[in-house]
Amino acid sequence: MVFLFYFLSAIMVISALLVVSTRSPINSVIYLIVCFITMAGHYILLNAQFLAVVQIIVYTGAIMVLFLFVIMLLNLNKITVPTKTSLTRIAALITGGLFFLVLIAATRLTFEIHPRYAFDSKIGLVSEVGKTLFGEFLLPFELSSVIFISSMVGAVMFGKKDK
Amino acid sequence: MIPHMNLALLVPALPLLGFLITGLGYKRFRNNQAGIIASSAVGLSFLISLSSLFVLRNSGQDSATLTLFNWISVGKMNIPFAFLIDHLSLTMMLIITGVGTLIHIYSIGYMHADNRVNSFFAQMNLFTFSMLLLVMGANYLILFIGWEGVGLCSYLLIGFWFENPAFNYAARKAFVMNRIGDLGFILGIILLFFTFNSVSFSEVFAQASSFQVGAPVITLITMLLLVGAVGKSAQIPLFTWLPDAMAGPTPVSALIHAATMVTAGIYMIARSSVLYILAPTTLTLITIIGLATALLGAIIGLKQNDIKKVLAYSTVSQLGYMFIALGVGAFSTAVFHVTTHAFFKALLFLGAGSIIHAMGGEQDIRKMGGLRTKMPVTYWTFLAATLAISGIPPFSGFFSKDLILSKAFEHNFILYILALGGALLTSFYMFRLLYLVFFGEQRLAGSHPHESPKVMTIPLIILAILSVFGGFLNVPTLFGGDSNFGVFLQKAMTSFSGEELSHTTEISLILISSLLIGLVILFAYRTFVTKVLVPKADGEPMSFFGKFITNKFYIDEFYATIFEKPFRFLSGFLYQKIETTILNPAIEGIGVATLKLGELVRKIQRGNMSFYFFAMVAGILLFIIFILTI
Amino acid sequence: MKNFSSAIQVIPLEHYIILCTTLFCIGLVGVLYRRNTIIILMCIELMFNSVNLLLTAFSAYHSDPAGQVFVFFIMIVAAAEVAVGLSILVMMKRNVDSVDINLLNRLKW
Amino acid sequence: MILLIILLIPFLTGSFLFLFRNNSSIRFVALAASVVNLLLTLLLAFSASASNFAINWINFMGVQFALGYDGISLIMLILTNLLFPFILLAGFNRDQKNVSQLNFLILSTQSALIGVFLAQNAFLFYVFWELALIPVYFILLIWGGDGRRSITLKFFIYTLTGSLFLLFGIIYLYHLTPGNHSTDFAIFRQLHIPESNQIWLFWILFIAFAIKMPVFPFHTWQPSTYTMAPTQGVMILAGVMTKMGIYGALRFLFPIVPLGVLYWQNTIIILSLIGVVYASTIAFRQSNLKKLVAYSSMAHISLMVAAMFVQNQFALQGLLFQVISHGVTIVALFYLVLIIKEKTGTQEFQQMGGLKLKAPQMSIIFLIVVLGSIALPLTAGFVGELLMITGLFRQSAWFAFIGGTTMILGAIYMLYAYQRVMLGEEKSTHEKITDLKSLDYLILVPLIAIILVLGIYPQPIFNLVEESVRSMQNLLSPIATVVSAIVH
Amino acid sequence: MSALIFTIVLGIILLYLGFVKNKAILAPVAIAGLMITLFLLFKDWGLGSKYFHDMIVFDNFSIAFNISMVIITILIFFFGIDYYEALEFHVAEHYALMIFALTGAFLMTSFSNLIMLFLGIEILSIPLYVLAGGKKYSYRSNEASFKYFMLGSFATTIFLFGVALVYGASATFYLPEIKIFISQFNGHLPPMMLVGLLFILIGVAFKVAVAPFHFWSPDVYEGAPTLVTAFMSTVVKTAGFAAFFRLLNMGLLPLPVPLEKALWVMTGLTLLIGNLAALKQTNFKRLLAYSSIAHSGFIMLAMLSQHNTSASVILYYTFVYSLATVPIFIIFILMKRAADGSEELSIFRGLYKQKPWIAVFLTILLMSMAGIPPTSGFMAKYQVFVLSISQGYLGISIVAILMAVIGIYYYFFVMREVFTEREQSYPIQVSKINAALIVVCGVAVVMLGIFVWNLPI
Repeated sequence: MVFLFYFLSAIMVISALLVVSTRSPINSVIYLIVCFITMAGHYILLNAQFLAVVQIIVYTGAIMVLFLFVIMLLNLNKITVPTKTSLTRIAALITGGLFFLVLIAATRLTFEIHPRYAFDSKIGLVSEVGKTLFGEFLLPFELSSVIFISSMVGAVMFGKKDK
Repeated sequence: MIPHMNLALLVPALPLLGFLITGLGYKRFRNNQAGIIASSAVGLSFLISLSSLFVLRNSGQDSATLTLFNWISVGKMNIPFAFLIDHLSLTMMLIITGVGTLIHIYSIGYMHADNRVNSFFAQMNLFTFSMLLLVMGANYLILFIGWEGVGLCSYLLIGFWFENPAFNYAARKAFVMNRIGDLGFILGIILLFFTFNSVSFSEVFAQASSFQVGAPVITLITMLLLVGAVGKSAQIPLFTWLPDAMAGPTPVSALIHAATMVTAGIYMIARSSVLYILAPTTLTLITIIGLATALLGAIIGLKQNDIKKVLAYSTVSQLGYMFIALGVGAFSTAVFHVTTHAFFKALLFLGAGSIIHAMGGEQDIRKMGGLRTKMPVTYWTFLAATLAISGIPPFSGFFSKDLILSKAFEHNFILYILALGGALLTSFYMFRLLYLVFFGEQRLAGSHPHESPKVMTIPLIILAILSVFGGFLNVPTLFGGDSNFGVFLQKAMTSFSGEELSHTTEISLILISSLLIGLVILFAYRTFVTKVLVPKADGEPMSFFGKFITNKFYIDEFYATIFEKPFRFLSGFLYQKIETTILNPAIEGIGVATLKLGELVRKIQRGNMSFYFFAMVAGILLFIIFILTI
Repeated sequence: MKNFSSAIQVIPLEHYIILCTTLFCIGLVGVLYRRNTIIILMCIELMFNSVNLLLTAFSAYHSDPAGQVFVFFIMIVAAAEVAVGLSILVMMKRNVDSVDINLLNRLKW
Repeated sequence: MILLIILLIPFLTGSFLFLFRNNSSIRFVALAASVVNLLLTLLLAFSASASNFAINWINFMGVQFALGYDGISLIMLILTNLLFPFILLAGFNRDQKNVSQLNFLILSTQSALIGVFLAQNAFLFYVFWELALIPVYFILLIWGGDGRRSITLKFFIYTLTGSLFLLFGIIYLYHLTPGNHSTDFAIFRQLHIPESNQIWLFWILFIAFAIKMPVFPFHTWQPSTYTMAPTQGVMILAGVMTKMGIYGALRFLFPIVPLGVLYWQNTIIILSLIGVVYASTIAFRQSNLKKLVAYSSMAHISLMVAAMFVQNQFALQGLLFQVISHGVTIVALFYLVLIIKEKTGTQEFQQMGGLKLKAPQMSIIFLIVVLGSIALPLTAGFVGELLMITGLFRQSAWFAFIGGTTMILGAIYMLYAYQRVMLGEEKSTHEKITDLKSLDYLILVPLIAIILVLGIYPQPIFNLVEESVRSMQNLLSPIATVVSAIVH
Repeated sequence: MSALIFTIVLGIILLYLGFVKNKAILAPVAIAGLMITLFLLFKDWGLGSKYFHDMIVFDNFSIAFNISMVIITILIFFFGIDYYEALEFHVAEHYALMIFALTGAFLMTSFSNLIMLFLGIEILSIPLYVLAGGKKYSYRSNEASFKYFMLGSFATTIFLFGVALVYGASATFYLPEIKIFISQFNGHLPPMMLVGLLFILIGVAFKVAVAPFHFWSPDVYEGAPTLVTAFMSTVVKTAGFAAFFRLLNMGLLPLPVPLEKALWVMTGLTLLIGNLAALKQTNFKRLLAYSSIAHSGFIMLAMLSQHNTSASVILYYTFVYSLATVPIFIIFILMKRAADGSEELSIFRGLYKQKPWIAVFLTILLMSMAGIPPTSGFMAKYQVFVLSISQGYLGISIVAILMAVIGIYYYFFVMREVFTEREQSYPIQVSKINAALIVVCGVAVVMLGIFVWNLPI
């Protein structure tokens, strides 16, 4: 299990790095899908089965496909977007690195997190999540429909060709 | 309260009324109407003054106070609008209204051709009113009102012919120099107030006795008051305005710049004699100032060629003598000289006016000459005045000036010598003037001088009589008199009662001075009548001293260099450098800098998304570091 | 299935935190590093995912299902955002024929 | 209640002006309102019974709508209501655009100014203080002369900066008040603020007043604004609004931060005296008549500020007297400047001269006003300046001396101005000049009469303010004890 | 709660009405619906009802803010009647999206759980991303929408990371529980918690355009359709500050010192940047954007000066600010229309001559924005200063005062243009309803200044 964790993590980080560094958007999408699939693996390792499934369905199945569609629809792969100057690139890397260091420092500084409840491996199961979702989190669940409706309206508004 | 004394209120009121009538209705008067109204107003004042004198005498009291209303009453400061009638003020009132009446009448003739004659008389009346306020005021502030009022009228009348910028400049100069003195005066009054909690003469003088001789505060007060007197009475260093003041019409010079206003300083010091007695230092200073002014005026007078300028410097010089008298503590003598001086100097000026009138406005004595036959009345009256000012016995000037000289002798021998020297110079330049104007040939071609009309000559004659006999008001004991005038004034002021000179000394002094003056007159006669020596024209080369004196010791230029130019420079500097270059831009600079900063801040918003991301991330990063390190 | 073990029992929590931070920072660098809008969008998705994983890890650690429900909502929102974002992108492509983020800089100062 | 009426009459009348179409009827109605107000004010001033007005306004902020007055307010009130009829008259028969708006704005200013002088709590004071500025801003912006756009904005920002500091000070004082906070002056006066706080609080409060008055380094807005402003605007500014600064300082500084006043007293006096000499000296240099008058106003105001800070009875009485005298004089002066400008078409000395030949009456009136301005005895200016210099003398003879130089310098520049405008040879441009018209007499003669009458018989004004000055001194008596504590 | 549900329904109704192809009925329906919402909100006043495991709490605070936002939205819709005449497509969508955004705003004022805050922000933002790009073929609108979206979602990730960290430390999303969790550290929070909270705060600060996270706002405000800009700078801002305040008040008070200091720095920066950048602005819309940033600074000042009246002051401030902003935007729209699309300040020149009444009301509104008495803008600023000075924040108050001066400068700069004459001023057309509303708003702005209220919320 430990090995699996590090293995997945390695793939994830490498593919994430590749997402950032590849020239072609198509390749980026592919790497991102790899990354998301490993993420699903992580969820399984954490016994969050519901999330693992949703991750596969929503992210790799829907979102990334959407990306692919758009790229192909707009023929984005052919468009060459000028890369940034090396100075900005270095600045970006340094900023990111600093950010990383600072965050790591902040999260590790002499503080021990105590688990809130006694360990229970079942919380990630569909039934548990479902209970929580339709109990405590019913209102947000209902309201998330508003998000969808507005994003739908938006997509239609933008996408529709007016006469 | 003295019965009928309220009548004295009419003395200032009548000229004020005259001023209002002539001033407000000036458009409606024709011909001489304004002049007649003005003259009669002043004339009536004179009569009332005279009657007041008798009222006061009959009442057996020394003084009377007439209170109109409370002028300023703030806290401890209580200043009534009140008049004080005593012998000193009565003397001055009589001089002012008496000489004033004559000059007003004279002006009717002198100014008849001027198209603003009405406003001229209005201003003359206003002046008379102010001057009366000055001498009648029962406290220093009322005095100050008059003091400033006469300054104003002097300003107006000097600049009467306002089309000429030089005249206006002279007027302004007179006013400003007076104001410099006035500042000292008002500060003196304020200090006086804080010292005595009052500014009215009676209370101040009553309390003054509690101070020791030479008390610093009294010295300071007297010094400050002296500054005012120096300005008003044209003493060194504030005398240069007086010669320039001759820009005004000649009657103005006679009334204001010879007979009355310039003597206000002497009046004020005489009035404050109680205080000055307590301040020997100040008295010494007054003596020195007076002597220096007397000599300086006389020396400059030697080389002047403008008839009015000669008289102006002579006035300066005579005022110096009055100061000497004050300085040696002979206050009544000073006032006596004021009186006689009023007679003969007014006469001289009016005579000069008559001459100028006759010469069609010409004032340069080098262009005159031989007027003796053409203008006999003028000549004789002028001669009388010249003799009076030179101190020839028994003319009025003799009595007053001789008294001053003897007091000076009492005081200090060197002072006497210098004063006598000044007197000699006086007679020299006065006779130089007389000879150049009336003797010899007529030097200005094409002019037809003629005697002035009666309205002008009659005042001349009256004044001549006064000049000749005025001295008998105060015949010293030496000549069997009883110094009436001095005794009369004693009631209003104190004096040093130094030991009397022995009669022999006095007689020898008189003899010496008379002899010397005679010699000087002779010398002048030889120079200007026998040799017919006319002063050189302006352009011709002169000896160094001659040039120095002709140019009045360059004092005007000196003042211009050390006061006027620096002030102009300072004004320009403050405006152009401080205000326009530093202060304004500094305040505006804050605004401009803010705008610049705004521009800079605006430029941060570059419209570039990558930059926005960077900025946000950098912001977050900095805030994390901030909260972790703090 | 009942007693399925969880990685959180053997892997220290710090490792998850480090992993997620790493991912988050990679996404962040990507946002700063690239000019291609679509890749930046992907990087933002990556950042969302790192947060998801972090939340799941914490949720498992605390044994509190709320965290995982939150992840679910994040996914919902991410999907909605992507829909809107991509349509904006399409519109942009239509208008300026490019997906370079720095090309859109007329609004400034 | 009468206070409320006095406060509202101008504003309400102003609002109704829009109903009229005819310019002359607009002006007449406006004038009538201000005259009525003047009469009511005089009634108030010479009636024995005091009048107050108070209703609750914003309770939770401790703000009452409270109007009241003491002698100091009364002087300011009289000045305001006295000057506004003349200011309105100055617009008669003149070619102006948007007459109803202009008169509305002028009347609104009057209301706001009255409000400032009657307000009994600091918040209300502040509101009116700012309100007074708004109409003036528009008067300057719409009816001003060259360069009005930038100058007006500069003026506005400058004065508002000061005002906002004042606001800061008011809020600071408000939060110091005990219990349910309040902004009443009466409660402010009872605060005992530690000296170290008073020292900085003094400046926070003072800057607004210093800018309004203006005191020496804060004056740079003034000359350009005065020069550019339309005559009615500049009359308001110089005649009344400068007095707002003085009034504010009297209301705020002395009763509330006496120790701060004590600490900075000499600094302010010296600054003001520098201002006196500085403005007088600069005035001499001006080539523009209006600017010269502007600087002269600054010189006089500076002397008033100096007198204010010596805080003795002479100075205070003199100051309050001078408030009226200066207001009347400066309004007359600016009106004359306007007429001269109308007649000659210029304000530059270079193009003027010899006006007396064509307009002797005007020259006489101008001269009288000039004399009032340079404090010739028997004009109102003299009485005020005498008392102020006396007050300064009590503090230090040198202060009195420097303050007194205004007598000399004033004479120099004012007579210079008089000479350049009226005297000298006639300029060829002055062909068709006529003398004053009857309207001009209607404005100038009463003003001159006030100058002269107050100069000859100033006592009524002193009686009016005596009590307030005394109570003011009572307020200052803590200072006196502190002073004596320091001395001994 | 009923109001919330009703609004969502209203949005959907409006969407369906889009099929009717009759634009004229949209605005009346929307306005009527919002009136009902208003009524429903008033009904809940004082009940303090909590719903769904305390996910949202409709206390007086949230109801007050909701009412204020609904009123402003109604105003905007009133102006929209005229505005959308010109627009041909998607009018129904515009109305619906605004209503949905309003729903999000309701959530932001009433959340008590971080997930509701998150959802609220998103429900508010996503319609706005769309609305900002409402003019589909306009380059500028496109750019605005794009920038808003990119930066917005980036900020969301930051916010979420913060939520994750806070959750990791405290194992809860409930604000009261977080508060309890924080209180056990006695002010010495663990760094992870601190950073997490900071990230959350930054996420909210982004929404209300607090510097240095304000970069999106000038660009978006300028590019977005003007009515949307009006909506964003009023309703959205109000919602953002309500959320911000609620976050602090329910979860974080007393604020940990480092966070407090960080927020003070942000406040100072906001005041400085907002005002300074507006100083030399020549584009009016952009000027309003910067001024809105500046106002954020003042509201932050009130928020950080914790006092029991802070909420009321923020409500008052945001309300009167919105009340002045909306009509200004409308006048601007009218001017812009008359000036053929120019947005420069100089289009206002000559307005006084052209339409004096509009000019007068514009002046009143601008004065309110600048904070000149007796307008309500002054009262708002006054109350803010009262708060900050009473709480002893003297230094920053001085900075704020100086910045207020700068604010006065640029507002009066505009006013100066209005009163400057021009040869040919633009022929501005004002419909009756617009004129009436401008007058109403102008009068209200003054009246609210005279009758100041203080709600116990």
